[in-house]
Amino acid sequence: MNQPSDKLMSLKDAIERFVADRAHISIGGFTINRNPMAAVYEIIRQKKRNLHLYAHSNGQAVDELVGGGCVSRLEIAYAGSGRFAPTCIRFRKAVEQGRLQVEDYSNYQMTLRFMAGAMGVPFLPCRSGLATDIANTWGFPASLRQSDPKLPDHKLVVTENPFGTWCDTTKVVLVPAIVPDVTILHVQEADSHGLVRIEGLTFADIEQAKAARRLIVTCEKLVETGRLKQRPDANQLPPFCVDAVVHVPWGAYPTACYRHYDYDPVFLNRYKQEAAGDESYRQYLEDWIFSHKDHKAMMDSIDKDRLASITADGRTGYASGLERR
Amino acid sequence: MNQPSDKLMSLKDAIERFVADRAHISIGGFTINRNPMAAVYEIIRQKKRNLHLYAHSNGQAVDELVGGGCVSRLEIAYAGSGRFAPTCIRFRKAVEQGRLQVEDYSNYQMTLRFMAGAMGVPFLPCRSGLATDIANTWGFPASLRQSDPKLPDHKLVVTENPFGTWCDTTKVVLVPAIVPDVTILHVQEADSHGLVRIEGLTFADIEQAKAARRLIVTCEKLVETGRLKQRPDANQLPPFCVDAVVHVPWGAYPTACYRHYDYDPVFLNRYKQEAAGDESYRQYLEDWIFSHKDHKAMMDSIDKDRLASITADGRTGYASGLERR
Amino acid sequence: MPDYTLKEMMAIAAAREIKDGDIVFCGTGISMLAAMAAKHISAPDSTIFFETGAIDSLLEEVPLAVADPRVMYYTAVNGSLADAFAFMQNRRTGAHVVGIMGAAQIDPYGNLNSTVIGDYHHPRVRFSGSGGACDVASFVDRTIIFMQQQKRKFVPRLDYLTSPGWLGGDDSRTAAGLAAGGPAAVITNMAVFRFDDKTRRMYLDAVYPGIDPRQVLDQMGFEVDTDRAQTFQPPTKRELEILRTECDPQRLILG
Amino acid sequence: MPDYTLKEMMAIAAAREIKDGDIVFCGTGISMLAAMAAKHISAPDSTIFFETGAIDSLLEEVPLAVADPRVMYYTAVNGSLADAFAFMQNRRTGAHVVGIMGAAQIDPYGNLNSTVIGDYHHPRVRFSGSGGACDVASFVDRTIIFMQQQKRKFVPRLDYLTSPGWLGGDDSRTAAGLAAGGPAAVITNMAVFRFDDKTRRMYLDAVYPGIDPRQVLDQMGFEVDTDRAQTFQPPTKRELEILRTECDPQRLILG
Repeated sequence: MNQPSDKLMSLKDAIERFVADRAHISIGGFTINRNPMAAVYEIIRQKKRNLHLYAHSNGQAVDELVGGGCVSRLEIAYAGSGRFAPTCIRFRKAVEQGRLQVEDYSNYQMTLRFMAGAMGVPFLPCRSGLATDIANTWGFPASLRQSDPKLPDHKLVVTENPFGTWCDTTKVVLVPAIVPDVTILHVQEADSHGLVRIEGLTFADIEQAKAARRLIVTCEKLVETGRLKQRPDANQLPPFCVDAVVHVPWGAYPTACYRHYDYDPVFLNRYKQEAAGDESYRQYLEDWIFSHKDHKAMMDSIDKDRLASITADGRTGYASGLERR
Repeated sequence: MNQPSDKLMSLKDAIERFVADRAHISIGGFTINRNPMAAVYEIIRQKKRNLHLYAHSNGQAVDELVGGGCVSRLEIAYAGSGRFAPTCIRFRKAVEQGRLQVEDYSNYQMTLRFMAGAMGVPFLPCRSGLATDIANTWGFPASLRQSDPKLPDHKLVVTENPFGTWCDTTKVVLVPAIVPDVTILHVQEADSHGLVRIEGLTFADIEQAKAARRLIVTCEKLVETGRLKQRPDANQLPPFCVDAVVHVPWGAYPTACYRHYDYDPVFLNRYKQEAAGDESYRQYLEDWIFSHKDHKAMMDSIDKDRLASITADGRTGYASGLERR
Repeated sequence: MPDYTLKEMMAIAAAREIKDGDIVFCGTGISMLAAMAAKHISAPDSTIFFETGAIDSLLEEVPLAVADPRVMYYTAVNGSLADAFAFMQNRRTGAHVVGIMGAAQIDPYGNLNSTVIGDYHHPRVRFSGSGGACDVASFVDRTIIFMQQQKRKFVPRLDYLTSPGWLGGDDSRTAAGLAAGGPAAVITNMAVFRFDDKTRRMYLDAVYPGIDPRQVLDQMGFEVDTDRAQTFQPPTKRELEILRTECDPQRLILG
Repeated sequence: MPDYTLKEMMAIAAAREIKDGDIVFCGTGISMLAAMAAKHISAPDSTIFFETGAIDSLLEEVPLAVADPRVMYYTAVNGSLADAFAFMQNRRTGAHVVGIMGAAQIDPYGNLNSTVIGDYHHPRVRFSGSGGACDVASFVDRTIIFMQQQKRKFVPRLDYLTSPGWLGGDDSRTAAGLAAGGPAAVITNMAVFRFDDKTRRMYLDAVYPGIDPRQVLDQMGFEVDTDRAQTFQPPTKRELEILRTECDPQRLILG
């Protein structure tokens, strides 16, 4: 949390400053929508290592961070990119090869965990997962939980309802709060002080943002404070939540950014093939990420017609009629 | 909860159908803003009795329901109307005369209680109220709690953090969910299916709405479904939450309705005087509520210039420069 | 009898389970098509809703993920995950929700695995994980499950229980503290299964035209009662037309 | 020395407690004026915020309640009660919040009563109740309290503890599980009090010009240390001008 002064910085600076090796980070978006991809690519480019990653349902960002070798522990509900990768490809390989420690929760549980962090309470209750392996089987060894002060001692706690059978409920699952060192979001609009506007579904971005010790916001458009304050009902995060504002057009590419651009089916289909083999993936990392110095250079390397084809139309907010096979 | 068919009805019908004597009801708004006053007046007019009322910070609606003799039990955080009545007047009299049972919570606790109801969990945790009389002193006798299945057995439960000291928290206050029989809101816009748009602050209206078994929405403007769906980010409640939609222009008067009208300082100042004496209050009830058959008749009785003076200007959403002494 | 693909049959079978007024929790793919078809065919007042928070989306084009921007256009409300799951956990709204889901493994009581094959700590195959599946399965009173009819998918014991069905049968589900209802139907590429009202064990309810119950059993790792099996009523011309022209004209999901 | 009213003095005294970068939780009346004055005078990067969910309101006109539509105009975010209180309970944002509040009674440790005078079940006087006062007092690390200097308001023992201050002093507040910080200053129409760093008991920090510490003690129901009392620096011309012309030109609160 910072003062409401000017927080504009480059993405390189923001990642250098707020994302350390071994940091606990959380990323916004959902499967193929509004993933903070520019930030993800910069993290890979800066070769951050042993990150502890939190997400609910995330696809492209999780897979690239895992594939880029940045992540050693992952707490997640769902790793997939819709029809393009029902299970994230590099994630799957890493788990099957024992290179990634995973703790599984459900989507609502992860959402509640971020919400607990945002609310400043150690846990929130739900009825999800009773009698399942999500409740009964722990991914992280108990020894890890006990030795790491950044992890709660329990994956979750199943307990009796202290109010008897109030609300026809006998048992509840208490899920522990997440307090990430840093959360990274990509949003449609922000101003230099950190006032944030997200359009369309907010997923769990707001909860993830408020739960974190630090918040990096990359934005599609950098706008005047005055303009956002004319319609405060449409804004979600006040400046005092935000530490860094980075202006990154196409910052969610190849995932979608509602009202700006669609996901890129050409990229995602090709990624699926390239991620399938270790050698082709190494080549992908080199060609797409390491050989470009920043997101602008990455985007400049893409055919303009392709970007035009995924540009959102004003009526629907996505690219109507886009060929998506 | 109803099917998403047409839910339009008259206020008289909605109150007759959904508000029974002894019902547990919750009302939206906050002190002098967006109180569902038309519905409150109709409840008084229909002489509903022994209502169990839930509110967080409410002013005019609570005071009139109490003054109208409709309420026997009240769970609340704050009963006041800002500068017009730092403590609600008829409420204060009723409590001091032992005619109203009150259970005190804090605003956040009441908010969390509605949120728990909305989420379908029996309680939510917070750190508010530890070591206070809000935690230690109960308003409702334990016998009442045990005999009434509509009340939880405990006002609240203070407990150890089951996750040790996770989030630097040792103790939490668990507050029980509220599931009102009916919640009543006044909103800016709705359609006949029950799609709802609130402008400006939503207070705890959304939580109160989702917590309830039944929901009555009175709206300033009744609009086409198509129009609201053009800007879904601005809508809050889907049709499947709503049971009755009632079109009532000036439905929050004499409290404010952002972007439509301000509170009426003339009314509120006069109310303060009239509410001060039992006889003058009886006269007020007769003249203002019982002698008018509905809200339209009430509003027709008010000087047009006065209504013009509190009409919101398009720039600010309130009546700029209004004489408010 | 019109020609149809198995995918079309499955979509229509699920669509028929949706009643007017239902709130339909959709996943991606065929479950979304089923919900769209139901809304166009027999349940116009049903509400399609996604765990991402989109409620009553128009779905002018088929979304390829529940976070596809196509779910955000012309909706009643664009909310959040927190909102969406709360609607299901809330007993009043949850009672109207029908959840449509799939999985990698199913057991005789409709419990589902969408997490791993093999040992959790050293999995042979890792899948996406629960997503919202465990949540919807825990909260709502009626779920419909899509499965491929394969022996390795219909298993006597799951490798990992991701989403609770009827647990061990009888009243074990409510005893565990879960919603009273549970799995209502399993729709595969060969048949439709339901669960006994008392024991809660799966039984064969209907086989698709031309399929013998024995063929279905051959593709299962456990026995089920086939005595109640009837022949499934194939998609009507109207159902197919709506599915093809209104729901997936690009055949992105129907293939 | 310019002329000023006691209300003006109190507003400026509170405004001086607000540091640049603070998030200021405001009630109605004079506390709102203090926050507005601070923002105009010395803390331009402070954020005025209301429990109703309005953050960084422009306040072109003085609101008469925290739900006044005037708090909704030209804000950064129009949220909800749930949002507002979570910002305070959240330890990272909460650490920057300074809460300004009032009460009917205060005790030597800054605990407050805004609920009843007399027995809770048969009160002699009933007040509005906590509102958000108990919440802000529980959550945030610094609160400023406005009081009228009257013997019946400064009491050795509250009739009802609505909002926790330093509880019984020493480390009793943290031992109870509350936020580490607590009441920082009590501002009355005669004086400013603070709390001892160790014992957490109230002491007289400053008296307004022309007031003798003894006069203050006469208006209190308990003894406080007066040894540290200085004379309060009265409002400057600039402070008064801003307060009068920028904050409350209609004198709705200043009277």
